[in-house]
Amino acid sequence: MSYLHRHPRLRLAALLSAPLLWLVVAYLGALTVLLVSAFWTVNGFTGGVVREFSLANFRTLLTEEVYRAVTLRSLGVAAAVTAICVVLAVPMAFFMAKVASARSRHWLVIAILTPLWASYLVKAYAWRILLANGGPIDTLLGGPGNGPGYGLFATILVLAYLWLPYMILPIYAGLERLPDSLLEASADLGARAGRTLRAVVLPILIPSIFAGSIFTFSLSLGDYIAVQIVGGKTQLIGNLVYANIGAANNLPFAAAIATIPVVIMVIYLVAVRRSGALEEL
Amino acid sequence: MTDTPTPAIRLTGLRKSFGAVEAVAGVDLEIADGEFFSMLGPSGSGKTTVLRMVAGFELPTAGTVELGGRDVTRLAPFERDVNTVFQDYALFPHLSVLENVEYGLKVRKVGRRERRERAERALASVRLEGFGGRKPSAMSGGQRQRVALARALVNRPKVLLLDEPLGALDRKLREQMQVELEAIQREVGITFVFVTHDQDEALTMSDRVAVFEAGRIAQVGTPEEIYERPATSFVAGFVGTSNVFTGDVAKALLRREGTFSIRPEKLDLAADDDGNGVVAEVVYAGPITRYVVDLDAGARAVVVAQNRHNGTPLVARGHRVLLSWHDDHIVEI
Amino acid sequence: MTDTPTPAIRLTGLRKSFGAVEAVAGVDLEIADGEFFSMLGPSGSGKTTVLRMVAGFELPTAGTVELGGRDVTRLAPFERDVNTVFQDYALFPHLSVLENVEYGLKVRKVGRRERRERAERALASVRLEGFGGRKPSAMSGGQRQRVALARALVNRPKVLLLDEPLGALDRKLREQMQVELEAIQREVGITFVFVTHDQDEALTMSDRVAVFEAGRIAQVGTPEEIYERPATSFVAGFVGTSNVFTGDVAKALLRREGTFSIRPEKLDLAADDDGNGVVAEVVYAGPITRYVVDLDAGARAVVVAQNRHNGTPLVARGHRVLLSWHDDHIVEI
Amino acid sequence: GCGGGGDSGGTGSGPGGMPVPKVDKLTALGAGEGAVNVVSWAGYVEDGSTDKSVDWVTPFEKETGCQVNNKVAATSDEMVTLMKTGDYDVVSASGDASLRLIYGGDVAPVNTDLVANYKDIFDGLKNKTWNSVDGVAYGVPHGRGANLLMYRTDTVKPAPTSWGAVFDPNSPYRGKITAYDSPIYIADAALYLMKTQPDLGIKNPYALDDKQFQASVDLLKEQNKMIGEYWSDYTKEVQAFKSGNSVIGTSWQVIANLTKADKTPVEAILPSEGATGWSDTWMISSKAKHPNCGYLWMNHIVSPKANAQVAEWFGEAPANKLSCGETTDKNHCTTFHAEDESYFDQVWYWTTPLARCVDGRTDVTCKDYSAWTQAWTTIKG
Amino acid sequence: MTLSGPARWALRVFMGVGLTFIYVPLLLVLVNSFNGDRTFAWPPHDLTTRWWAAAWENDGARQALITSVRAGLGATVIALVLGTMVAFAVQRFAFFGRDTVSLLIVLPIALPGIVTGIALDSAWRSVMGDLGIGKGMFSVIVGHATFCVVTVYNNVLARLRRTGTNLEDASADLGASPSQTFRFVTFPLIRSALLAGGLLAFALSFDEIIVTTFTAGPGVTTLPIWIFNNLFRPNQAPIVNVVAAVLIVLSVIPVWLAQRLAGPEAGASRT
Ligand SMILES: Nc1ncnc2c1ncn2[C@@H]1O[C@H](COP(=O)(O)OP(=O)(O)OP(=O)(O)O)[C@@H](O)[C@H]1O
Ligand SMILES: Nc1ncnc2c1ncn2[C@@H]1O[C@H](COP(=O)(O)OP(=O)(O)OP(=O)(O)O)[C@@H](O)[C@H]1O
Ligand SMILES: NCCCCNCCCN
Ligand SMILES: [Mg+2]
Ligand SMILES: [Mg+2]
Repeated sequence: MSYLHRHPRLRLAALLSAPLLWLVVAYLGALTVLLVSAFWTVNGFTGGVVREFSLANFRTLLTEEVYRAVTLRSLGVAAAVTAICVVLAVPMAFFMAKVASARSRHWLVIAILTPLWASYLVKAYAWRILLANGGPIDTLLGGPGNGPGYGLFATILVLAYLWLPYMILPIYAGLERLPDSLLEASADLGARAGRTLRAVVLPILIPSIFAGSIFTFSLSLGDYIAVQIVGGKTQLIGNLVYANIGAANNLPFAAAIATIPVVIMVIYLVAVRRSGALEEL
Repeated sequence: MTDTPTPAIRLTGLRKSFGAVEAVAGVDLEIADGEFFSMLGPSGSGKTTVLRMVAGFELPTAGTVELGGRDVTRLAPFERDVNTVFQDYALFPHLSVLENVEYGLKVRKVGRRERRERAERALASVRLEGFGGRKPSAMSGGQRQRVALARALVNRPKVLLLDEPLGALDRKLREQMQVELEAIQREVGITFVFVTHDQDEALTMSDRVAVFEAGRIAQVGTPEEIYERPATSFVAGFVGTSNVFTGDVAKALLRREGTFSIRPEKLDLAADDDGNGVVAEVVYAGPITRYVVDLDAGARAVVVAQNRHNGTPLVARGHRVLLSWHDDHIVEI
Repeated sequence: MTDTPTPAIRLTGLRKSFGAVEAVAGVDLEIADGEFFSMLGPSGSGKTTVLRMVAGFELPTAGTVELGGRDVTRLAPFERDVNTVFQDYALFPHLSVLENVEYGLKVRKVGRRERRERAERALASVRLEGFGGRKPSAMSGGQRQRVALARALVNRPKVLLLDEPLGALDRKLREQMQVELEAIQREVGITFVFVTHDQDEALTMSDRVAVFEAGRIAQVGTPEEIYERPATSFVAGFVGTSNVFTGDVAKALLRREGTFSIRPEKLDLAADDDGNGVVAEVVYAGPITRYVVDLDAGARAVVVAQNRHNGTPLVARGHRVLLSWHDDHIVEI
Repeated sequence: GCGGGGDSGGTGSGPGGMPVPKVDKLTALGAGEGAVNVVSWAGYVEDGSTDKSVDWVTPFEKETGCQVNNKVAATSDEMVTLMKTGDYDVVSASGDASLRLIYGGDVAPVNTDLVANYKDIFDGLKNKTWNSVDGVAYGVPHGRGANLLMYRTDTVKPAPTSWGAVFDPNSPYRGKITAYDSPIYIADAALYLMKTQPDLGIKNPYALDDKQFQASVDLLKEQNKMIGEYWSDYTKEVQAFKSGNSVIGTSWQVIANLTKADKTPVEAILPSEGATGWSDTWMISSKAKHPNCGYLWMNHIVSPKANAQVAEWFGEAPANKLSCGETTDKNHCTTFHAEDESYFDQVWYWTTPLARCVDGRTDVTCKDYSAWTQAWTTIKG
Repeated sequence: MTLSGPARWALRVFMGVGLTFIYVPLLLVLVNSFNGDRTFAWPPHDLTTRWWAAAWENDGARQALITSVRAGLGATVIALVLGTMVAFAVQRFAFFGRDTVSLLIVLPIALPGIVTGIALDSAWRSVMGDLGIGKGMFSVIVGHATFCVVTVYNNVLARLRRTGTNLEDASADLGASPSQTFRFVTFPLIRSALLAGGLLAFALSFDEIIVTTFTAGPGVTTLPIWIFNNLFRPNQAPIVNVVAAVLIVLSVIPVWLAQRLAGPEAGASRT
């Protein structure tokens, strides 16, 4: 025991080895193999993977207009979903953390957590019904065809719906840590509520918002199921990866497409890490 | 009314309850323009709550708050010409020191140029020139405290509220800041309302002091009034140390009926075999030595004597001594 | 070695670096059995780090720690017969007060019955009978401090380390606890190593004091030695206030070459039109009044006088005064 | 060069130099291994857990002692992926998966002598391009169906008779047209072009050379502008027709039946051009860990009773002639045209497009399935 | 916080609207579980309890629920162990690459599930497959645990930051061995963080389709997979609504329990 006491490095090694083995060897290793396979190709006749370095897949990605379009569309969807979630989550979390009584706060947290347990698919399907031609939303808006129907907008709406709790929770946690005295100081210095929100609350919440956005952004970027349910004929990057993964064994091409969200997310994470967001998740 | 100058702050019948807790139980108070006014009292006695009602963070349950003669009881904080230095400083962590100081001017739409200038000047006045670019997290406790002060002062409020601004500092720094605060107040001439639970601090810094007890003001007066003529035994006990004699002891010692208080430093001590007590303890404390004397009359008294002679005690433990005093120094309470 | 009693603690060449920071830069120290020993010094001077090496929370970079003559430098905390009272008390929030106090006995497998009994007794010794069932969060600051003390004392350690145990208390409570701590130490007779940055506290409570400066000990001695004969200007300035005169001022005033310190309470003040200075400021502070005098010789001096006469100052601001002193009180540093 | 037939036994190479990996078939049936891992379409392997009365697995397990572990795959592509893992013994592969499995060496030839019920299977299903190579059977046919044209009778007037209804750029149903969401749907366009633009020379909608392929893709890109949504699962399509989000598009008989059962006015027809369709085949893995149970399962699932149950539950035409007598709905075989060979003569069953043209052309290279997949991405945009 | 009356009201209304947005679709699921129509035609023209009866008899759903709970528990346990270990390493030690660890830990949750899914799938097949370990429950647990670690890590890390090492020092000081300190002090202190992190990990695993699709072996049908298989079959879809409705109702229990056990912190759980 005192041996370990005298050798903190040994304690550190004992703590880190298993998790790192798991994450580096198992996860990063798998990921690397996948990404390497993006440089392979498939023989059109045998369907076998040709393990030779080739930029063919990436050439296709770069030259075919559709991949750029789908990438931009997916980025747009992810960004829009994130923006909607922020706009909804900040006031809700603010109400929960700073306005609601301690008792109702407890129940509000439960109310936000509960939907996480209702199946993702079931929720997406519920939206399909809501958005159907002549469905509840159409009815609310005055008749069949008045609602948004299925398509890009519906995709954004439903994804925002699905990931909203993942945005509320870190923002709520961030607000709980925000001392009331800062809000009071702002009011004391002459700022009204809106000003305080803009000049004090939001900037301090940036790491929490980024933390939430890691969920909303990445989950949207990778989704291929909700979009099939409510997206009309819309396709996103996830659909492309999924379409190619089994197709004619074209794992290499699927892997090549998969590098797009991977690169986007890694850039995003590295950028966001500087804000301290990774510690707010 | 018309011939006395309007007070900077007037509190009338001020009350505040939190559920069953009556935090402030009826406070009437006038604080003059330019005064350095302290609120002193034990924890939970309602000092902060009064301050928060003045600043506008809490609505009184009853009573009114007037600032410069205007009833502001129901106005929001940003509508009051008052600024606060918070106990935890409440500096905005995402803004630089300069931006913190500029904040109040910015929300009041003071031009960029003027803003910058005034903020720089305010920082200079708290001796923090050149620190404007730092984040608050890169400042020490004492420095942060001064930033908070600058941030409030730059708005040139009529009244500055300070809620135990020195509470978090260590003693050395604290004494230094006391001197600075006083100097600043004298310079800018605005009304300071200063909350503390440190009696020394209150006595040395203030023009007047209010002693709080359980949501009420037990006594208001100059430091001398409070210290030399405490109105109640609570005040006598809370502000400085007191020897309190009552009942038989008082009769035997002072030959008077009632409860009396006398300060340790007003007592004279001399070795005397015919004296009226025995030295039970001698505590050397640097500038002073404290003697605890067991009185023949049946109580203990503490005597404080300045160490004018290299720390060698006047009398040693176990010796008989004569305790004496001026009758003027006996305060009936 | 053999004829002097083994010290409770002996530190030899103790050093500790954190990266580039040398927190403790070579400390040699012996603390006798049963001593009330204080470590005094500004923030960051290494007091806590020394204590943590004695307790075993940090491994020294160099040097040894002996407890009762045994080298424990590389032993884990739970292998040392030392207990600590932490600055923030470090009470286990999930355990009741009684369970907190029982903790050390429980991990040493003391039987349930005995454990309970000893814990109850320890609580009684800090005057907390009947509080055993509460959670620490339901106790006031002073009460928590006493729980922490009981939790350490119940293990009957050879040495008790106290890291600014009174730092978080307000002044009134703090003074009360100082008295209690001293009484308890006298009663149980174990060695106390007490860290503080409050000079008053160190002076009044300790048998001996070590003054820390930047990871080293600047001076060790009795309170009188430290206060009356400071070894360096740092000690003179840190322990209490000092008037320090040097160069031309010293020559003009004291007619001596060098740097000299004299305590404010050793100075005599009398109104005198032919005097050697002018009163610049008079600060009433309850038991004492502080006078700041602008000396003709070109420096400021602070004079402290006990208020034996109802707070009316000896001299008013602006008057000429004569400052005088005994030459014995001038300390060359 | 491109040869015609190769030799039998799964050895040698296919036409176009495409080698068929040599995999031995089982020669004799041994004792069951106690378990069989199955990849199947939803509804093909029911053990009563979805509906108590729908269970042809439990009797099989009782009888053979082979515990059935079923994995439902959503698409043919997923089936291929799953079979490549080697974790599964048998699969209910559609024609767009079967060749990939054969040429990938993932499945073994089937010794039909060891499958007692094989003899009762409709001849129209045996030894077809999608389930055999060079006369060697690689599977046991399970059932079949056509991709029909379904429409809302209340909105789509006059009733369509041609696939032109979903390809006409001036369709009044623009925005409410639906299509099957899979690369294989390119064949539907090819079929339409085969009939409407004979000069393209399309002989088989699964064998498209560059020009033919491009024409099909272009047609679909035009069609995409009119599509409301693509469908891939049938709840989605039923619901879309019911709500009116879709009013016309490809469908399956079973979907049509369900939609009608929910009182939505729809009709499904086999248009004049004929249609694509599917015929599923049970295949056995070349790496099967439970080959004997696998054979027992293949025999069981095409037995008259079980095949009838599957066909009714899933909604397709059974493979076993004797099953038509076993269905609870006596009209089942009629509804699904089970015995109507002339109906199925118009059906081009899903076949995996290969670089070696499946129509036997040897002078050109055809677009393989991964090209189809990438094109499908482009079509959807 | 001091807000004007109207501002408070605006926030309250916003919260109400937000909750409505969250709950209307869930309510629809509940209503549809009684909708006589198999594809949930709106508005429902007849109400029935037959789906509930059918769901009750549906063995597959029950089996899938059990499978999901087992997979969720397995993934949660692994996440708890690994996440706690990393949190301790990062909080209590300074080491080269410490900053990278947090990046590494969020990566599995931040990368799209389909990427994680196919990467693990192909790696599993080429490595574990060679070792003769096929995909099954274990591979699902591995896949889920990989992206669940982060929830535990973040909760525990935040707790460790807040509690510091003083209490553990105090325990050692009072004579407790490292294992006693862990049992009596550290564990009770991080318990609610573990609970919050574990709960979220379980919820993530419980609802995961994509990664499961690619990592599940034969015979492993988790609830989302079961739902996936059944939702697309009109005969079954209404039963799925029943199952979802039951899940929503049942989920209140663990969430509420965790809140009770862990105090307010669990609620403010860091995702
Ligand atoms: N928001 C609140 N809710 C409930 N009770 C409160 C609230 N604020 C203050 N109190 C109670 O009101 C009383 C007065 O509190 P207040 O903070 O004004 O005391 P204080 O004199 O400032 O004490 P301290 O010296 O400890 O700061 C206390 O009993 C406190 O517990
Ligand atoms: N774990 C550590 N890592 C790095 N530096 C440290 C660490 N602990 C202490 N130090 C540094 O060592 C020096 C001495 O610190 P220490 O805590 O011993 O001072 P102290 O005298 O107890 O001060 P205080 O009165 O503020 O408690 C300081 O500069 C401090 O910043
Ligand atoms: N990279 C894996 C991400 C897993 C997140 N799954 C969330 C499912 C929400 N229903
Ligand atoms: Mg207060
Ligand atoms: Mg310290």
